[in-house]
Amino acid sequence: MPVDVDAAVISNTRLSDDYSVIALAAPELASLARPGQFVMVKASRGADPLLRRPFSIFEILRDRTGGPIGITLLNKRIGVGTARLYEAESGARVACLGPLGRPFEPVAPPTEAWMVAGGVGLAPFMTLAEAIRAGGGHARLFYGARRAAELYYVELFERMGVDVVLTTEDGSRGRKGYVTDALGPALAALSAPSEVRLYVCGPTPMMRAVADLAALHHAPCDVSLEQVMGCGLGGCYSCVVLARDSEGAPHFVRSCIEGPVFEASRIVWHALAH
Amino acid sequence: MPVDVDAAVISNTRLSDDYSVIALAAPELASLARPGQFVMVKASRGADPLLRRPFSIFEILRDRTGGPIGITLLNKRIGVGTARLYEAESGARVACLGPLGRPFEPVAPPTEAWMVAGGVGLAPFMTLAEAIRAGGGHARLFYGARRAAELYYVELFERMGVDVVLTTEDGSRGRKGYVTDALGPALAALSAPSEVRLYVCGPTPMMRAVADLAALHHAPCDVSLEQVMGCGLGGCYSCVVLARDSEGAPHFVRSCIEGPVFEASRIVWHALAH
Amino acid sequence: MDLSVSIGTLTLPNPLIAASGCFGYGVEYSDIVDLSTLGGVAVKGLFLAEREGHAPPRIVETPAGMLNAIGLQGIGVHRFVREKLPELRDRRAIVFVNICGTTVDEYCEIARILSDHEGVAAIELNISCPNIKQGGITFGCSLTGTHDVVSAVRKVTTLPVIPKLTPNVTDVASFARAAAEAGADAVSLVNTFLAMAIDVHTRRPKLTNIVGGLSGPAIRPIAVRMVYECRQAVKLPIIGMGGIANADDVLEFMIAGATAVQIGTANFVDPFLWKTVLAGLHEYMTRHGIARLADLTGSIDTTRKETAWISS
Amino acid sequence: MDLSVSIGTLTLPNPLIAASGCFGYGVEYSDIVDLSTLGGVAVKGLFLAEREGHAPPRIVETPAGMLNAIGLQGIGVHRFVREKLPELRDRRAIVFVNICGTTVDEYCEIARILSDHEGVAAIELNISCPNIKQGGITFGCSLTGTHDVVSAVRKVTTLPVIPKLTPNVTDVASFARAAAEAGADAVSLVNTFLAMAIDVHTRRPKLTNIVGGLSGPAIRPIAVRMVYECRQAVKLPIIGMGGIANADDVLEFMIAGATAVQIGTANFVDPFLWKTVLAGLHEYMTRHGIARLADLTGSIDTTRKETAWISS
Ligand SMILES: Cc1cc2nc3c(=O)[nH]c(=O)nc-3n(C[C@H](O)[C@H](O)[C@H](O)COP(=O)(O)OP(=O)(O)OC[C@H]3O[C@@H](n4cnc5c(N)ncnc54)[C@H](O)[C@@H]3O)c2cc1C
Ligand SMILES: Cc1cc2nc3c(=O)[nH]c(=O)nc-3n(C[C@H](O)[C@H](O)[C@H](O)COP(=O)(O)OP(=O)(O)OC[C@H]3O[C@@H](n4cnc5c(N)ncnc54)[C@H](O)[C@@H]3O)c2cc1C
Ligand SMILES: Cc1cc2nc3c(=O)[nH]c(=O)nc-3n(C[C@H](O)[C@H](O)[C@H](O)COP(=O)(O)O)c2cc1C
Ligand SMILES: Cc1cc2nc3c(=O)[nH]c(=O)nc-3n(C[C@H](O)[C@H](O)[C@H](O)COP(=O)(O)O)c2cc1C
Ligand code: FES
Ligand code: FES
Repeated sequence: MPVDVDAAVISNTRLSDDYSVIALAAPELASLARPGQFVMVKASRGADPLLRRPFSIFEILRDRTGGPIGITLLNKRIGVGTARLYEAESGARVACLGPLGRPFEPVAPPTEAWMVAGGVGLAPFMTLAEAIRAGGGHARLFYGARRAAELYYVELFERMGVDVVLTTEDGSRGRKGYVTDALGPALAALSAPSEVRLYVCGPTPMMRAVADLAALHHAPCDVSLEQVMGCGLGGCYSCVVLARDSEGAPHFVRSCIEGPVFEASRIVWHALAH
Repeated sequence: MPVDVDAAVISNTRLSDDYSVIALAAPELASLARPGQFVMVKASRGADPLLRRPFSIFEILRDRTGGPIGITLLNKRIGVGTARLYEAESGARVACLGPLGRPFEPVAPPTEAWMVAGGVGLAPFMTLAEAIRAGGGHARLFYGARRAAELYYVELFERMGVDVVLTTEDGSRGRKGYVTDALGPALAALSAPSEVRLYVCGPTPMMRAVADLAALHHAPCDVSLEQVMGCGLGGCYSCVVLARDSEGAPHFVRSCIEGPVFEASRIVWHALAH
Repeated sequence: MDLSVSIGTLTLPNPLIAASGCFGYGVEYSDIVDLSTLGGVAVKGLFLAEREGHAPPRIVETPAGMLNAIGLQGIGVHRFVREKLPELRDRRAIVFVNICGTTVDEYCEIARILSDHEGVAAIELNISCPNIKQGGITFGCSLTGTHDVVSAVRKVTTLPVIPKLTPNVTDVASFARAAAEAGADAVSLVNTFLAMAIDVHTRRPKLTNIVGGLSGPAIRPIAVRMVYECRQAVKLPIIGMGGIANADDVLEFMIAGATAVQIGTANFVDPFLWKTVLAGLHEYMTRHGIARLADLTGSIDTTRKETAWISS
Repeated sequence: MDLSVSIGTLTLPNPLIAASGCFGYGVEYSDIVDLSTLGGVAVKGLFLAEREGHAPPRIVETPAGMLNAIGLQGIGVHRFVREKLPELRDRRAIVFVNICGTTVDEYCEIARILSDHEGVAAIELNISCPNIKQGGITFGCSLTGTHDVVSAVRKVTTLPVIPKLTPNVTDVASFARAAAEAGADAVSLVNTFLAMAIDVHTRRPKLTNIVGGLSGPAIRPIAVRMVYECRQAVKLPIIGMGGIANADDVLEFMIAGATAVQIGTANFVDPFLWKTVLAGLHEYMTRHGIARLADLTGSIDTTRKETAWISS
């Protein structure tokens, strides 16, 4: 059952003109959170903006004894709600409802977890990587961005023992091209696709491309979709994606409660709003 | 001609749970301001709350050389707009349009300026007192509140050489009763009413009572009215008060441009919204 | 303190009903709010058959409001009574079933089926959904259409029948009258305002359906006015809604003439608001020494103050 | 870049017109904005005679909007042409005179007087003010009433005649059609939405007039939809308004079908917005390589995207 906390902003670190990492004091939320879950956030008072916005739980903050004390959000400013969050100063209050949504299921060794992130799609993978590493599993992160300056937290993932593969569209860091250009060959090099499970989050076209690669190589693949969400609780039916049921028939399903994590093969990609 | 400045909050000193004094960096505004003028303020982004709120210019802030650098507002929290202003932290931005409205005309010596303030009605008198004292005139402040704790800045007025007469409804400071209980006898003690001019700001019933006293004693009297204002510039006709014209015929006049300062005798008091 | 209100034969513990389409089928919220503590739960609009609804994007935020064009995605009445109603019954929710049809017969058929099942408290006739091509609002925008649907459904069920009125009309009171004459037990209003938003860079509508329904605080002043007008036109209990987000908003609707209220969009912003709103109502009743909340209904005081003497 | 737009014979330097009742008589703003740089100035609604209007409180704020019940306080057409028009002329303002009457004859009489004076660019017929007892909206809510006023005024003046439509109707497009048939040169919409707000502690309406008109960002999505509907119904130029506060809002109305726009409530919040909005329009035209802003009018693209295939 989700909680709603009026969380105090511990810090809000601007990584760039549009990216920031905001730390929120929310022990209960932090202790409930599972990999890849999200929270519904409102950083402003009054009715304009009105609705909360969904954000992946990026990091779990812990005290010296390892007790959960809060969470961070990796925020990319694209409109009014994300702008309010970007501007939030420490001390300010942010309404935070969660944890919500179907989490990632971390694979168990010897299966490897291959995380594929595009841009702000990195957000759900910190918690997943932690879980995988805690279980002694091997984790790889394929992480793509436009240019080097937009690659964040690489060292942190590496320190966790995650093997990170970087790509940038301008070649300013890692391999030049899209993240799929690095993933494809890696998948092809596998002796058996069952050795890995893919976890994907990023722009819709990128997720679709990765899903196609996964299908091609018969690799199991989970995607974390980012639909516009009005409530996050299954109340409004705004967040639907067209997904196949067990008989393969497509239906609109609520990505806030059946997702945001879906088996890639269920998704009718051409019907996704982009 | 008024200016619109996106003024930085220098400080916001909470005097109580509902009163605060907010200092704004606004040199141009400060240099243009005349006694008793007001500004239209918006302390929040977005469309809720939507409109600006009118506030008297309380103090003119000056640098060592006496150059105007900003203004302060004496804010009493009564609703959403004043709450946002009460909460504003230093560094925040406050949209500030002004100076606006018909100012007080400071009397010249030997005529004495008797200022009559009720509660937050103290706000327009700091600038007036300064002008009077600068002109070498004698100024008295009759200042009433519910209890001692709600009397602010008394010492500051005294240091300016203003002779302050205090009243509280519970008698916890100064004379027990309403400000009119102190003003009445003082007016009666005058040898000639022309020796003084009254300037009044406070709750409508209080202003009305003072206006009646002034009429009784034939003392000239200006009141600063506080109507709900939509624009502050004469555009919306929301702020009207019923005032008599030169022939004594009552008409609705815009208090933002013909006022907020009116000759008390012009006002049809029973028609004032309270 | 007595917060209960009556809609015809129905007595609700308090006036707070979850608005249709804003609370799923109720079960989605059962671990956030104890459904039995609500005045009622209006479930998502149901057709006879299942519906997929419109393609996303289905909502877009606007100043102090939101547009929606869900297109009444739903599981249909048969699956509803099978899959959702039992749990709602177990949780002792007072269930208002919001029904929608493309023909009068469909409304009647759904009403018949619901009447055969335990746990349905009332039927809310959605004749005002702006988001579907036939049915819904085409009845709600015509006086005869409204009368026909209501009287037809009236004949096939003994459950309270509550037509939900659209605000997209010149004279909402006349529709309340038509509903009363057709035998409605109450009316609920308002449904959403037909509206649209355009992405100026793509020059495309922000909603796939082009138009959608505006809800949220933005519409509250219009909705309050409409409740006030209906109150003067009919004796029927009125269920008021439109932008309610706190106790003061609830009180405003009741004072204007509402017997009960529904809360929709605000539940998205704060699904825990039900407790706070109830607390706010208690506080108001204490402060003003009101023993029965129901006494507030229609208690607006419109006698002019002296200040008004010159008005034209 | 060409920002000019044409309303019949009238050419405006840009589409930004100050909305009636939100800009005084224009002269109040002459030291804040160079009136000649505006697409036009719609002055406060005028009757033949002076009017005191309603007793205060006349406005109250609501979520992302405000209610007003000014009651058309005004100096009357005679004093207007004597006291205000000369200065407006000197400042080279393009003056839209918003006129109001309790009878068709009053509308015609005012129109005649205005036609005899230099400096009036167009007549906006306020048949949609929700705040007065007779006249105004009583014409605007009836198709024949609308037709009668427009055709009568049409006969007495050669000035462009622009009826201003009320949104408080079921089918605003039919009123645009009636206006077109009656010989209007353009239509402007929307006027305010009839609404109310109640002080729950006193249980009194917050406005002395009980009801008032809702304006501001809150209504924008409804107004855009209405402009879009009118655009499909008539060939007349449409002057769109309702909650416009920035360049994107202006563009949204134009793409929906407006030739020009009016800005009212937002001018209260930021009387200096005219410059910023114009700058925003320039920026948009540069970014999208648009040479003539007028080309945007009605350019909405409603072709469905692939994603929409399953919609019902
Ligand atoms: C489960 C989930 C997890 C998410 N996690 C994160 C995260 O960790 N960090 C982060 O920065 N963002 C995340 N997002 C996306 C984030 O919710 C949106 O960016 C945010 O809601 C935009 O709000 P806004 O008010 O800034 O933009 P708005 O002003 O509402 O919209 C601005 C523009 O962006 C478009 N837009 C709005 N929402 C989305 C969306 N969800 N996808 C694509 N386009 C959109 C609008 O159509 C509009 O054109 C997540 C979304 C979901 C559903
Ligand atoms: C020329 C002028 C100068 C002013 N100077 C000051 C000042 O220096 N310091 C200060 O604290 N206030 C001052 N005020 C009053 C101040 O503008 C209001 O308190 C403020 O607008 C209330 O806004 P709000 O959003 O907090 O209240 P709202 O949420 O808008 O309203 C809360 C309640 O207060 C009532 N209300 C709103 N405005 C007024 C008003 N003007 N008079 C009486 N009741 C009202 C409303 O009807 C409502 O019941 C001044 C007003 C004017 C016209
Ligand atoms: C996402 C959404 C879905 C809705 N679905 C329905 C529905 O199925 N049936 C119905 O009668 N009303 C529906 N409505 C209208 C609401 O029940 C309510 O009448 C309207 O939203 C105004 O109330 P509010 O401002 O509190 O949301 C829906 C509203 C929203 C926002
Ligand atoms: C205070 C006020 C006064 C108004 N007076 C008039 C008027 O005299 N005549 C008229 O046609 N419209 C009048 N209107 C309506 C506006 O011209 C405009 O149609 C409406 O406010 C919607 O635009 P907005 O949201 O930009 O304000 C008035 C609006 C306001 C807020
Ligand atoms: S966001 Fe409301 S149902 Fe998914
Ligand atoms: S506040 Fe708008 S006219 Fe005075």
